[in-house]
Amino acid sequence: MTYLRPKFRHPDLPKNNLGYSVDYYEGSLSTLCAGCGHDSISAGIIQAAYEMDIEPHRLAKLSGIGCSSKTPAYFLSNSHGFNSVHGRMPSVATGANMANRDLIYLGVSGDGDTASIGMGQFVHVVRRNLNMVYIVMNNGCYGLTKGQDSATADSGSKNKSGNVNLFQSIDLASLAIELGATFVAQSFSGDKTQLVPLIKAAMNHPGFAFINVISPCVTFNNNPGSTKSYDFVREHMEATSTFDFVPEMAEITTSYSEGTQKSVKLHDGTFLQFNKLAQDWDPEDRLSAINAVQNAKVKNEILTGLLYINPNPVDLHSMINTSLKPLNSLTKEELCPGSEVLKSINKDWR
Amino acid sequence: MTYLRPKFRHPDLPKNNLGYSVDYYEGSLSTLCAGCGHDSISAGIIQAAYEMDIEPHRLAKLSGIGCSSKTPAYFLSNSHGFNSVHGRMPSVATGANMANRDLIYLGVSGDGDTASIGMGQFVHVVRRNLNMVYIVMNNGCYGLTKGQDSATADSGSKNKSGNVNLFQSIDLASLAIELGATFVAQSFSGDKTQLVPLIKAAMNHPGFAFINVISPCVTFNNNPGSTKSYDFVREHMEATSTFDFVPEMAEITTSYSEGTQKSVKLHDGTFLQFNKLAQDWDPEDRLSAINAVQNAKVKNEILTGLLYINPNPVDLHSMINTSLKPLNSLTKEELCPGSEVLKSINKDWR
Amino acid sequence: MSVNQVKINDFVIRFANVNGTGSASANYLFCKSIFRMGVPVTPKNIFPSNIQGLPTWYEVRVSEKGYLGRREGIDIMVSVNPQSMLADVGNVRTGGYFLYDSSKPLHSQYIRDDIHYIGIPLMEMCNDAFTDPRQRQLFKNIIYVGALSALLNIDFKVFESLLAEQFAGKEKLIAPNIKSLQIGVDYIHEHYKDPIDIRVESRDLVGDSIMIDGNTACGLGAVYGGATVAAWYPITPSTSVIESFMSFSDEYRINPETGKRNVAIIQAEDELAAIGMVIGANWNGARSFTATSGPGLSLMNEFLGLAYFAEIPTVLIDVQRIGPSTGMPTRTQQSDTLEAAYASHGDTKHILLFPSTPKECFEMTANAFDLTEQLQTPVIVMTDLDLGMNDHMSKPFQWDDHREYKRGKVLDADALEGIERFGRYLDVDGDGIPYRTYPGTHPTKGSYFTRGTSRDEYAVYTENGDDYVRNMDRLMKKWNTAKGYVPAPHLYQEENLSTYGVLFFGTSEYPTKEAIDLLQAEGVQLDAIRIKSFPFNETVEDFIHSHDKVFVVEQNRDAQMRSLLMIELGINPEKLIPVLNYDGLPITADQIVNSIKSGI
Amino acid sequence: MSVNQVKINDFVIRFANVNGTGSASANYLFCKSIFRMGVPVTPKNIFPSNIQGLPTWYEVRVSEKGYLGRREGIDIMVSVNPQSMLADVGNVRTGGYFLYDSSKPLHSQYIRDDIHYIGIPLMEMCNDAFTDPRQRQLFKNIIYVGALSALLNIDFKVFESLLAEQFAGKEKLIAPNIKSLQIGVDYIHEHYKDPIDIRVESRDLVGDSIMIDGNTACGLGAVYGGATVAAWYPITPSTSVIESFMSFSDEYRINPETGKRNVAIIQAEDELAAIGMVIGANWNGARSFTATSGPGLSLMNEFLGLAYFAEIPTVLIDVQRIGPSTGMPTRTQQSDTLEAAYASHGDTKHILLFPSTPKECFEMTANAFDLTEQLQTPVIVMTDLDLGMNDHMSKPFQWDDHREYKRGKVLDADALEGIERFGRYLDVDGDGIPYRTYPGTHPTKGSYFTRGTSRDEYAVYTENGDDYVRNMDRLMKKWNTAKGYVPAPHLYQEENLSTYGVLFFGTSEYPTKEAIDLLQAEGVQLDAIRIKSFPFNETVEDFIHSHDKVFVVEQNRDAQMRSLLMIELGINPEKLIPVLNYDGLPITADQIVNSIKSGI
Ligand SMILES: Cc1ncc(C[n+]2csc(CCOP(=O)(O)OP(=O)(O)O)c2C)c(N)n1
Ligand SMILES: Cc1ncc(C[n+]2csc(CCOP(=O)(O)OP(=O)(O)O)c2C)c(N)n1
Ligand code: SF4
Ligand code: SF4
Ligand SMILES: [Mg+2]
Ligand SMILES: [Mg+2]
Repeated sequence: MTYLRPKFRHPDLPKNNLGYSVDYYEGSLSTLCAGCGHDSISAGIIQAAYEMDIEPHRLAKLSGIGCSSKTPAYFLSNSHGFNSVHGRMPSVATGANMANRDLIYLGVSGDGDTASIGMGQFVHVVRRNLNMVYIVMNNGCYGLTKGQDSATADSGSKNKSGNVNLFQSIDLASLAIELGATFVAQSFSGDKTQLVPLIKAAMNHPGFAFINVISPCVTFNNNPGSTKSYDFVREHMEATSTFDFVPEMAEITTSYSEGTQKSVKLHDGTFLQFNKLAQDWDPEDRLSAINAVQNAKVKNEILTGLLYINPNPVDLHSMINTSLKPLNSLTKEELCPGSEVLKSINKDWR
Repeated sequence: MTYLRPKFRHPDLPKNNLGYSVDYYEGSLSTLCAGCGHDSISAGIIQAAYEMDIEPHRLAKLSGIGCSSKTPAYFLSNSHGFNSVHGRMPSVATGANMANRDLIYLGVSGDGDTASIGMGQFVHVVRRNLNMVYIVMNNGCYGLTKGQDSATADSGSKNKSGNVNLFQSIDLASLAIELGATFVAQSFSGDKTQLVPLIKAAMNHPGFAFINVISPCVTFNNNPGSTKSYDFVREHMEATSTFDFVPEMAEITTSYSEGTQKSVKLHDGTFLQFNKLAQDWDPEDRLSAINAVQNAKVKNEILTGLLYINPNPVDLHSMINTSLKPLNSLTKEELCPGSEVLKSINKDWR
Repeated sequence: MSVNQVKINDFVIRFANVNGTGSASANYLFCKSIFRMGVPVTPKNIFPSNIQGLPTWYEVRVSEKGYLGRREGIDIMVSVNPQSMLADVGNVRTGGYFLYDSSKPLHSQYIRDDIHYIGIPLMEMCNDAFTDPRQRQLFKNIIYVGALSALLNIDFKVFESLLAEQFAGKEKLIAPNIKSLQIGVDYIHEHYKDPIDIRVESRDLVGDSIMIDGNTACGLGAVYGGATVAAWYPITPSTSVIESFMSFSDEYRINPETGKRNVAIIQAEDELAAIGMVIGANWNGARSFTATSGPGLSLMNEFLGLAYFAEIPTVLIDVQRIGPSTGMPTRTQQSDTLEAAYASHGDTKHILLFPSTPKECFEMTANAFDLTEQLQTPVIVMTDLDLGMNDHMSKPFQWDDHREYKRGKVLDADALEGIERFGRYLDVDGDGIPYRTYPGTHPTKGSYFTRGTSRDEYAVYTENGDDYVRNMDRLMKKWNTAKGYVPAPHLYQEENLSTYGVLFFGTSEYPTKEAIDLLQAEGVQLDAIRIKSFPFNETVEDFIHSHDKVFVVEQNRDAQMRSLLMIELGINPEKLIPVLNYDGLPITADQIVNSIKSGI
Repeated sequence: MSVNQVKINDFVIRFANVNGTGSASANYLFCKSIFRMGVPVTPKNIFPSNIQGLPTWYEVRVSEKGYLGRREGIDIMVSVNPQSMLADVGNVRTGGYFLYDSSKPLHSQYIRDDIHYIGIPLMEMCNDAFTDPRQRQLFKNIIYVGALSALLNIDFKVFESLLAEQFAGKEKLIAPNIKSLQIGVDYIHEHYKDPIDIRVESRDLVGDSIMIDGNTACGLGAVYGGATVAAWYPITPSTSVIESFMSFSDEYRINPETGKRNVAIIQAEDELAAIGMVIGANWNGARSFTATSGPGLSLMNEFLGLAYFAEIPTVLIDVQRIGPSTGMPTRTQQSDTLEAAYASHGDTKHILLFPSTPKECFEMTANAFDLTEQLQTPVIVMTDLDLGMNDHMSKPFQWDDHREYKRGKVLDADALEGIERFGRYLDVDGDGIPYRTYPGTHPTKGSYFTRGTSRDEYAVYTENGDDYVRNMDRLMKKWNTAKGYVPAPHLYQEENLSTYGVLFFGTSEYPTKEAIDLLQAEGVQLDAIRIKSFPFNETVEDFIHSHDKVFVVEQNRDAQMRSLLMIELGINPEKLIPVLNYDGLPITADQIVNSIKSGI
């Protein structure tokens, strides 16, 4: 029930170079759970677009299916949006980009949407180095279908129903580097100070820019260890064997500076180890980036920030040498060989 | 038109411990092009099964669609085979394995079947560490559909129609390691001395064992640079713009010993650099294996042999703790709770 | 108000809540209490496709006559959601009741002069009674249940026993619930002296019936049917089928000695993988199934064609939701009928089963494994969100312990010994059903190569047109054989009483039966038949041929079942009058009555 | 043999080769030479699903009367494939000719006493003439073409001009071809004095006709239709549609100044991605299409449902092959009809076009882009392997330079300025077709959120049943509007001449027209109609209603077009008599005649 928020403009809000205040970049009211990490990321996108003086209508937002994939409705309401089918956003974005190379393409997906059903398309959009920003709102579970493990769930972690996940967890950032992505970053939904600049950098990158954002699902990551009263409620739900109570949570935020480490406490009392160490690797050197990521993995840390970048990527349009004039703007005169040519073609087939 | 080869047994052929001679492990007559690398790999599989004293009926062979995926018809005719649909062999193999953990599962696929349409299923069968051997007959193209580039085609290489491939090439072995495969090897179709032991090792591995075998497509890798007379034929075909002439080629074989390097000449006059250097990395250490592979990639070499192994993998059955008795052999008594239990269940729902 | 106007055990109550606020369990408590008083009830959960904060409704029909379908007209609205309050007020029938939280005064826009208002300071009382914010939200719901029990005369003891059962082992949870109920009761007794004209009275009308949802029943049916491999990908409204199979497996599929599991349940990466795993497992001799909904069914098309052509058993449970595309994931429809019947390219036909009750969900799921192995072709159980996710009153489930699993034509090692050359696709018995072997059966006999490409009787690849045609014709023969295997339709009369007939299936049964009574009351006699399976057998054919007009009730736009009847039975379309509803809510008796009347 | 028995320009010749041996180009040379002599010909390539070494056949029908369909009975068999020789000998009609390589003596098992044998030492002569083993294999084929030309009296000059054209710029290749032809000619003149009773004579019966395959025509049609984005995944028999689009784009879509391409052709990772890209590109205002065959169509089901429901233009060319599943990838069929018409779960209907000739492949592909943008729904061009991969005689293609692309209802910035609130799904014109906007059009107006979930007229998400129903009913209205847009059927008579009608489509046209003549000769008069599109318009309805019996000719097992006629037009099945062939070879006039006779 995404209804438009009354567009009341605060006259005194600061304006960007286009004369727009930040609320101009907002979308309709979110229908996600209170405190959902995804909403924080939407706010980051709004902030980045505002700071970058982006004309919203020159940006197209695309997504698959999931709570995360709903978010494009909650930012940039002056942009065209496409909430496609589950796991297939990359192909839709590829077609859209081919049709008009002049727009900015922002794809939003979830870990289920990307790492499970969408894995094939994800791998190949990376491979084609499509000029787009691809953000995964990664919560390690299927939020919209009520909390099953996704392929990025940490091995050994417990899900809502108390089952322990035994499978290898897919590290999307590391995978993207392996596949030759030209921009790979990682961050945390609650860390705006880091996230906003990364989104801006990604939008500036003239190739495939991937950001894996850890974004806690406040509703389906409630494992034992949380507050007494909350336990009470969970017991109540277990007993009634209905999952019908979703407490309102506050969004988890954090902020810590370059060169430090931080462990963030989640609603369920568990901790996430983030590492923003002063980069001891060369993000322009693929091998060194791979090593950094692999080493962090061994130490059970999540490396955040810009992991790898190829500053001069060759995007899909350049590879296939398409006209600089957007294909969707070409006229009959430019496209149709006409009747004379057809006559000669007919002749060849006599 | 896979017709059964007359099963004439040479009485004087040596027998294995089961009393079978090697031809007992053969299949029906191949319908692949003369000289196709895939046939060499089939021969390697036959040899390995023979040397390992495998009861053919205790092995199930599965594949997708493609020239490569046809090969299961050409070996082990006493094994059940399943030529499924394009790119979906991993899921069929997973179901089959769940049904009966006592058989050996040998999956055969192509680079198109695995790296394009099958990428999603490949990633996830690796993740689940299904106990199977997964061989990719990798020729960098779609043979059966007449030579289009596949996702493993080297960036910069020319295909049949003379187009240069511009996309990032997917390195399946390196990808498998990234995804946590527990056995990853690489070899060349013509190098039986290396291939057969690798297949045997893979069959012994109690988890997911992946072998990426470079297997030249002798028909669709005919780029300029080949013999004069052959050029003549190609020109002829170009002129008639029908691709209807497939010269009979001899299989490309090579053999070189541990600790050496070898460049193999293909039918089109181009060379492949194989590297069988005395291992300067620890195949039981994931990081060191990743580095070895990445370094080789930079040097444009193809590292062959056993790249990585986890000697004690936990396979899917162990993860989900299924009974040691194959599920397909359980009886009604073991499966059906019966009417008394049902009565009490009904009571709970009153 | 005079007593003779009092409606006893015959009303519709709707709860308007915000999802994620714990209302479902409270509303269920209300519904179950009436059921326990021996009065037939049908709850419908009308919920949004999100997790928290959107409007959600719970509608309970109470029917002395035992009508379990929906009907129009809401007698009591329990409104605790400001978002939807305006619409909710509007939906109360004239003379009905509007129960609301009077902690804050009711805004004038919600005032109608033709309905009764019952204000209860839920929040206020709850905040006084509890300190923890979460409990404050949670027990607000229990308080209005208490209030309703006082208004409607629900026996308080029933609550006590229900709570006692529910919280067995967690007794400390009982007290606050009782306390909350009591708060509601007391408030009504204090402030609403004279009773309202709707009341619940104890009866003995439910017998040994149970209350359960269809998905739980399907999951249990799979356990009893001997399924050992389940592969799935989460999708509303089918997810709980597998969740049910999981939890029953946790109880009944763990070997007490070894502690190991007699089942493998794999969460696949998508629906293509899920059905692929099911086909692989069945090919290898295990009973295997998956459950999905529309979008998943679409993705399974290619694999369903393989299973049809290579003749591999496959059980698929399609819990239908509103299409096309993502549609409305939390609303019901019967609109996958055509897609399921002819799924995949080329000439294909698939066996469909149409359960109407949780009991049939249980039985048809269990039977699906026999059918698919006997016929060596996919069997799709066509249920829907209404049947699958709502609780329904149902006869208790039964199981005959003497029943053996029918594994179909499978050759074991001994049988193979006796055979010269095994032909996987030979029509040995003339019924179109060939014999199969499991991998690993015999060292030298019975191995064959399964493929989606054309092959001869011996599973040898062929591009010969005659071989192909022979095989396709055998598949048609098998299709006709299937008519003798699938469940026959249910006829509601010994012999015809009318020249008009009504045909229906699945969740249209209850409202249609009620519609038949209503029409009869108006002097319109209808013969009735309920289809339980596709392909149709002669009974269906005869029924249609023996009536001038047959009304076909279904819950989709394009009258898809009507299309199947025309295609498969060659029925003249003029005879088949569509009766349709496709707004996402279960079809009502009133809708059926109206369109049948206009169709006569 | 006496001259009056001589058959002139009326015979069927079949070449039995091994694939990968260079026979196709030689056989084509033979076929084209007859075409150049002004005599109607139809070649059919019957090839295996592998690359090298399996049997492949090339059948050419020569017909003075201009019948372009297949007919039974092979007059001349050119047998150069030992693998299939036994069957090939058997397939020659009594009195026919068997031409073989006599380099080795013919084994007795190949000897029939009711046919003529013509032995030519192909290998021997070729080895004498050439040294390079590859040329030896290649030119063997050219030699038998030379021999045939002598036997049948084909004008040698025709070869010379054909080769001159073919090898323009590669003149050095001409000599060896001429030399090989001459070897064949000389051998016949030397060893076969008296002519055979089959002969080719120059005529003027082909006019300005061209010889081309349907897939090439589709590719060219996409270029003329203004397609700029093509996404595809290789699959036989559709691959050459894209290959054709590629090569024409190389010629006509490169900007001479910049050298940049006015087209983007993406080889996708699979069919799901291909159709996804097409939908994304069309959504963004480019004309985009893909081509596939059965298995790909099955995989595209989910996305087709999205395009139908979200109303996004989509062009799909389905080159049908034998199903189900992988079936026979190199054989033809019309068995995707039902799957394509109702692809995807939920209530969906898709526009289908049925070309019968390469000219229609060209036109219908070009028109498909207008239709899909005007109607904002997928348009599927239903061709098949026979039409797509075989050469056909066809009228030359035409293009009206004044023709403008019909882009449908798209609002530009100015138009948006004039609008208060843009409603993406508002039925402004009452035809069910809403207005759309391209991304990037206007800073503050016209943006909307495209989704597969239910939404109201303003593209705002809704779970309201009435909103959903309104939208679905509008889609039905649009469907009816479409009947006025899609190409009307072709009627073969001014007014009815018979109470019997025959209805057909696609590649059944030629054999059916021949069948009509044959039946007329036997005194059976038939009226004829050819369907060009789905949905059907009244003309189709009227034709059926105005006949007692209508024979429906189609190339599948389940009479799928007949099903569509029943479902969409409510036709009484008894009226529609199926005439079916599904063995993978194009249906023949004889088959049609026989089943119509038995149906009367
Ligand atoms: C084809 C298909 N299968 C399944 C679903 C059901 N479904 C909706 S969202 C979702 C998973 C979403 O997980 P994720 O992408 O991680 O998003 P999140 O809700 O966690 O943000 C699934 C399985 C669907 N919509 N379509
Ligand atoms: C769904 C589907 N799409 C496309 C095809 C056509 N097809 C058959 S094989 C093949 C590619 C095979 O390539 P690869 O796996 O590398 O095998 P190879 O022939 O090279 O050994 C394709 C695209 C198909 N059979 N099914
Ligand atoms: S369920 Fe989880 S992911 Fe979905 S909206 Fe709620 S918190 Fe966010
Ligand atoms: S086409 Fe290539 S891959 Fe296929 S059989 Fe021939 S050589 Fe092998
Ligand atoms: Mg998620
Ligand atoms: Mg390949």
